[in-house]
Amino acid sequence: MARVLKGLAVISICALGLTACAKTDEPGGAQTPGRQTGPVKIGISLPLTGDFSEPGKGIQEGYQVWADQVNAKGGLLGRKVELIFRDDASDPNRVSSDYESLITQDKVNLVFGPFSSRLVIPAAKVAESYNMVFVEPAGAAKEVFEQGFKRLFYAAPAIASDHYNYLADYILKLPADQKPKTAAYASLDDPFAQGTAYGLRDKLAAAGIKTVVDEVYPPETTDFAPIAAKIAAAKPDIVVGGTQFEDSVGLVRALQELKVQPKLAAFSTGPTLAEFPAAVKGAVEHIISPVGWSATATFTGNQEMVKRYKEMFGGEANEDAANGYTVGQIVEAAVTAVKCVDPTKECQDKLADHIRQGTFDTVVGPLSFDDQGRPEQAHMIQQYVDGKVQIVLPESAKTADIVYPKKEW
Amino acid sequence: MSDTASSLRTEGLSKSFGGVLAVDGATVELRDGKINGLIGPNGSGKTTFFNLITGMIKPDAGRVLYRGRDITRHSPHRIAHAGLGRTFQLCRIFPRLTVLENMLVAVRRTRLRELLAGLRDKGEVERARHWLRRMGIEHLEDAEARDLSYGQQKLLELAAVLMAEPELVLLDEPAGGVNPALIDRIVSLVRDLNAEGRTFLVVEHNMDMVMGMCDHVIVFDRGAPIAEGPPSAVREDPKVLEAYLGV
Amino acid sequence: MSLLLQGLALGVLTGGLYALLASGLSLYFGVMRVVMVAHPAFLFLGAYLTYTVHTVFGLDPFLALPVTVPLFFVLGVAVQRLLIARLAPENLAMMSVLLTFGIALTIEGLLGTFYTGSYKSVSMEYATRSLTVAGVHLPYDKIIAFWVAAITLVVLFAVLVKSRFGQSLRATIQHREAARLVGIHTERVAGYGFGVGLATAAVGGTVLALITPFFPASHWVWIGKLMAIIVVGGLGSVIGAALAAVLLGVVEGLVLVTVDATWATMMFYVFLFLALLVRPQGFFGGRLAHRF
Amino acid sequence: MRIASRGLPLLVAALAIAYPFLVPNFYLVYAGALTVMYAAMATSWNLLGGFTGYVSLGHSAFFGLGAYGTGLLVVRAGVPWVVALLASALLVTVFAVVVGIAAVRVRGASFVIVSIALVSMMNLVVQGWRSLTGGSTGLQVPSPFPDLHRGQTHMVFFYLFLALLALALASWWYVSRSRFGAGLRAIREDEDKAESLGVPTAAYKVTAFALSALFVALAGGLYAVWFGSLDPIFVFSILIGSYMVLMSLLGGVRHLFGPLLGALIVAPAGEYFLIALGETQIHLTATGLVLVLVVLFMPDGILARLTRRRAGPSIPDETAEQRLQGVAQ
Repeated sequence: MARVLKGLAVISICALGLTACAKTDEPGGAQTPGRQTGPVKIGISLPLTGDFSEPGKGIQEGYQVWADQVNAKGGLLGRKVELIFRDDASDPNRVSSDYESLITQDKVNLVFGPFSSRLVIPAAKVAESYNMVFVEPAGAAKEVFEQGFKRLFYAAPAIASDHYNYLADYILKLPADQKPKTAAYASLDDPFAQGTAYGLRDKLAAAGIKTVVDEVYPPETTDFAPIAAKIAAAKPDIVVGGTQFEDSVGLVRALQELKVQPKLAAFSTGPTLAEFPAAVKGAVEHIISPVGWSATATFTGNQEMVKRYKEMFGGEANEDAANGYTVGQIVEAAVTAVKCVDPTKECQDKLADHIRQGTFDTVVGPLSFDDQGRPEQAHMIQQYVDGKVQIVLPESAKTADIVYPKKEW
Repeated sequence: MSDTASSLRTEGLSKSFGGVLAVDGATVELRDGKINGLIGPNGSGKTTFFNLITGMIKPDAGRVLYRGRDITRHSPHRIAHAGLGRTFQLCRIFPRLTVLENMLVAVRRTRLRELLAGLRDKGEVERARHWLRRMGIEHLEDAEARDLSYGQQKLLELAAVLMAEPELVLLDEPAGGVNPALIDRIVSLVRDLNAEGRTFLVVEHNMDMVMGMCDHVIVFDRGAPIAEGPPSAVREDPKVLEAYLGV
Repeated sequence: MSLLLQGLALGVLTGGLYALLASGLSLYFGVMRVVMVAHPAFLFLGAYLTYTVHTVFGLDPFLALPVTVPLFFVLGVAVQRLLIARLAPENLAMMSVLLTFGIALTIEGLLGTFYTGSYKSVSMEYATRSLTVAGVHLPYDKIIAFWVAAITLVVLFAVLVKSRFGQSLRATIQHREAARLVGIHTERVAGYGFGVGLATAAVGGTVLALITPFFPASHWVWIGKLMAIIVVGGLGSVIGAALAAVLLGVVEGLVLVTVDATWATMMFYVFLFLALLVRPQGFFGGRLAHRF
Repeated sequence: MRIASRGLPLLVAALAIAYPFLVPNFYLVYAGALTVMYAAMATSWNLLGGFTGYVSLGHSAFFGLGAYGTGLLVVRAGVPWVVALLASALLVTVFAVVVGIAAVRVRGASFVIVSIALVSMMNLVVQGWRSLTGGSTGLQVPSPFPDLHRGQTHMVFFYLFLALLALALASWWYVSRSRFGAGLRAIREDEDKAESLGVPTAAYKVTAFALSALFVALAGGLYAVWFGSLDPIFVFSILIGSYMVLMSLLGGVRHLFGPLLGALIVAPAGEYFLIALGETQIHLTATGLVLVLVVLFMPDGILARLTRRRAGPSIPDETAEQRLQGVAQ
């Protein structure tokens, strides 16, 4: 017995001595300069399964289109780009371990962000503590930017609560006889979805438009008729949904069934997805939605992206894909400017500094960031006009005139 | 309180299942220090009566008194602690515990110190072995109970009940499904245990066994006692004949 | 007031659907004392198959039923005979939960692989209109769901009460040993019972596909709700489950229009705990839940 | 043989202690800490599941409550994290006693349903009580060791979880040798019979339930300060609960080291499935199939397989009867 113990002690002490120094504090520290010729590895964790798998897929495709185009042009600083995807199953535990392993085990050169405000914070914590720049396509809730992250940037025009800004301006400028007096809000209990609806609510309420229904429903809600019944009873002039896909469809259907006929109906996220018109059929007409990206816009690289997306995946690109693509564009520009892609603190610092100070031409327009990584631009407003998605606000970008009041559904 | 000769008394005990009266106002008194027999046709409510006494089922009406204390709605383990032990109709032991563990499950009273004490507390193990020896199955103490034969399991069940040192032991069909040699063995055991001062209540179909072993017999029909007395008297009772033969 | 009436009306219609969705669970429990966690996963398997029939062949969603109902029946028999029946009887209740949990994961993974994680929906013209009676709007899709559920349940009851198979099934539910003694092949009956239960999932899946968009992980939401229904109804009692479903549907509807969605969902669990504390045998008869 | 059977756990313990220094990168320390956390939770789960046979799919309710309790005490009340951890674990235990009194009234399948309902309820409460918990936005808990590098934090928590695992194992071992443990096992075998032998089954079950909840809550509390981000739908996840069950079952619920062994297999295997098959959802199917196979073919777990006695020699009736005859004469 004693012999066994002694042996074990000896073995473990030897093991400790041998390996204690093998681990390095800095992810890139073990990397030798000679490796500069290998591919640029980019680590990404995405919710390919579980609750957020739908948008996760879109972002993955956006990343892939970007990588494809960069490689066609000869890569980043002359090195091929290799994307390493991990599925986080919409679970923050997994998101953390994914980035942890991508950074310390796969020793990736860069990381790109995951999807959903719920997963961005845990992911950004990991990236931040390994000094990695973290440009992300989907963490738009205001809380994301209140964590003191120094290397996080949101690659879209505006954070959640600012998504409806153009619409708010438009509504408030309407002549008094047309201006809505009452508004109903229904929102998914999710920081992003709620953020969009509440951003608009706060602005309209401040201007005297009465909030008659303010409903929050948990993610597992499947039956929207009772919520619609509440809205129907309040007879609001406008209806605003802080939604993702499933619930936006459910709400539209339920509102139709309960014969709610508002002058304006706005829903976040859902209507920007290609499946939406098929799911709600004719009711799609004149539905309004904030959108950070438009397939018809002529911003840098947009048309090439739309075309390449169709070649690679067969369908139409959507906003999620565009957001993923935007992340690539920003990081690409920064890497090209500072001429390094190492996971070392020095290089990542340089990248972060560059991104914070610069303005970047992307498929969603020129982007710049404040100190917390918030984008400083605004979302456009889209509307289905004659069954087609049109940009109706702001004036400068519009492809059609906004229709208000909307036709009955 | 009635005379001291009776430790267990029931008063107007009733229980119905979905409109069927299983036990119907049964008032019964056991003879202390004797082997009491409980017989009756199938479905006369004997087992339900057993379950009511031991608290496995709560009665709709009536009382159970043990040593003058009302134990009617006490939980079964409290009734066990009060000194009532029972076996089950189809022998019930803990199949995946060893024979010795089966014995050590029985708890006389719940003291924290005792609960946290090691399972193999010397005194308890000695007591367990003593009972296993009396049953003649001490050589099996490390076997899993499910590996025992049915007869051995019956003996184990009885031994485990005796571990709790009950003053009143209720046996539900002790002779059911065992061979004649073992029946004799059980009868002699019960007699010995009775001689040491334990009162018994035995539900049994085997008439020979009941008549041969019991001092006092209670006859149940339709959920209530219809006759009682020494075996010889009960045997002659016309009401009993009627109940059994359905005349 | 009209809001309450509206909530009540919607609650009744939804409750009817819940009754259909929970009936299968009650059957499994009745014949095998098994809590089938995978039932909602099968519902969505049914929904996806309906989606395929509708989009690929352009047929009415209900035309999927002639394919899915027999298919699910066979699947149900297979699940019972090949998987559940192999479990050791002494801890069947616990093991079956884990087994069916594994089946649910398997189905979800397969659905995700074949159909991707995207939302799918089957939308018909009638799905967005409603019938207005005395100021109360009754959505057509919910009315259709309610009637499909009602007809299915009536057929199910008729089968249970009238047919020879139904009698054997009920006998098996009530007393397995006794049923075996009178010559009923209880194993086979249990298999068919599972088949019938899963067949209701095929119908339920088609109805679900009509009224809500779905994705592979949708089934999790339903597990808790349907479990609550069958406990409140009395485990193993198909009629009890149907009544409990309508009750909980109405409660949910009323709470939704008066309080909010969180409390409405909470009601299912409140009733579940109430049922267990006050009447473990369920509010509508059935067997002693706490024994199983 | 003796040295081997004694030495093996010691060897494993030594390896576990040396583990953070043996692996080449911090990810593996992180994954190791997560595995040890699961092992500790599975072992705690087994305090209830293994002894009494009551399968709770809802132990993540205690995990989540422990995590949120600790997080809220740290964030909202400014309590030092160690105090918060202990206080919240204690509160959860009290809560578990109350819930246990209701929950253990029902057996078998009903208990499983109740346990599922418990997680869903807690999720609704924490998600709905926005003003206290932050709702769906989640709760951000500051790191208790702000000066440590991330990798070092992982190492600290690796050892904290290891200590918790040791505590849970010691408790299981202690209970298994006590009369309390014998009573619990008797409940698993035949609850009514145990009751009739004088075992206060309800009190025993509630005690086991609460004890089990206590350790799971401690794991949750440690998780909260380690991980730093809490989100109701993830900590109150039925999947976390089912992992505890799967691990215990795979390793063997009747054995002290069963859940630990299960965790050592399931956690890395889950990781492997995700990395190898991560591009599609087929890894869920893989997990599901493993669960089905374990339940069908190895319900007693790996350890039972390894340590099984030679096919239990059923004691022949005749000889026993003859012995009896001998005794009777």
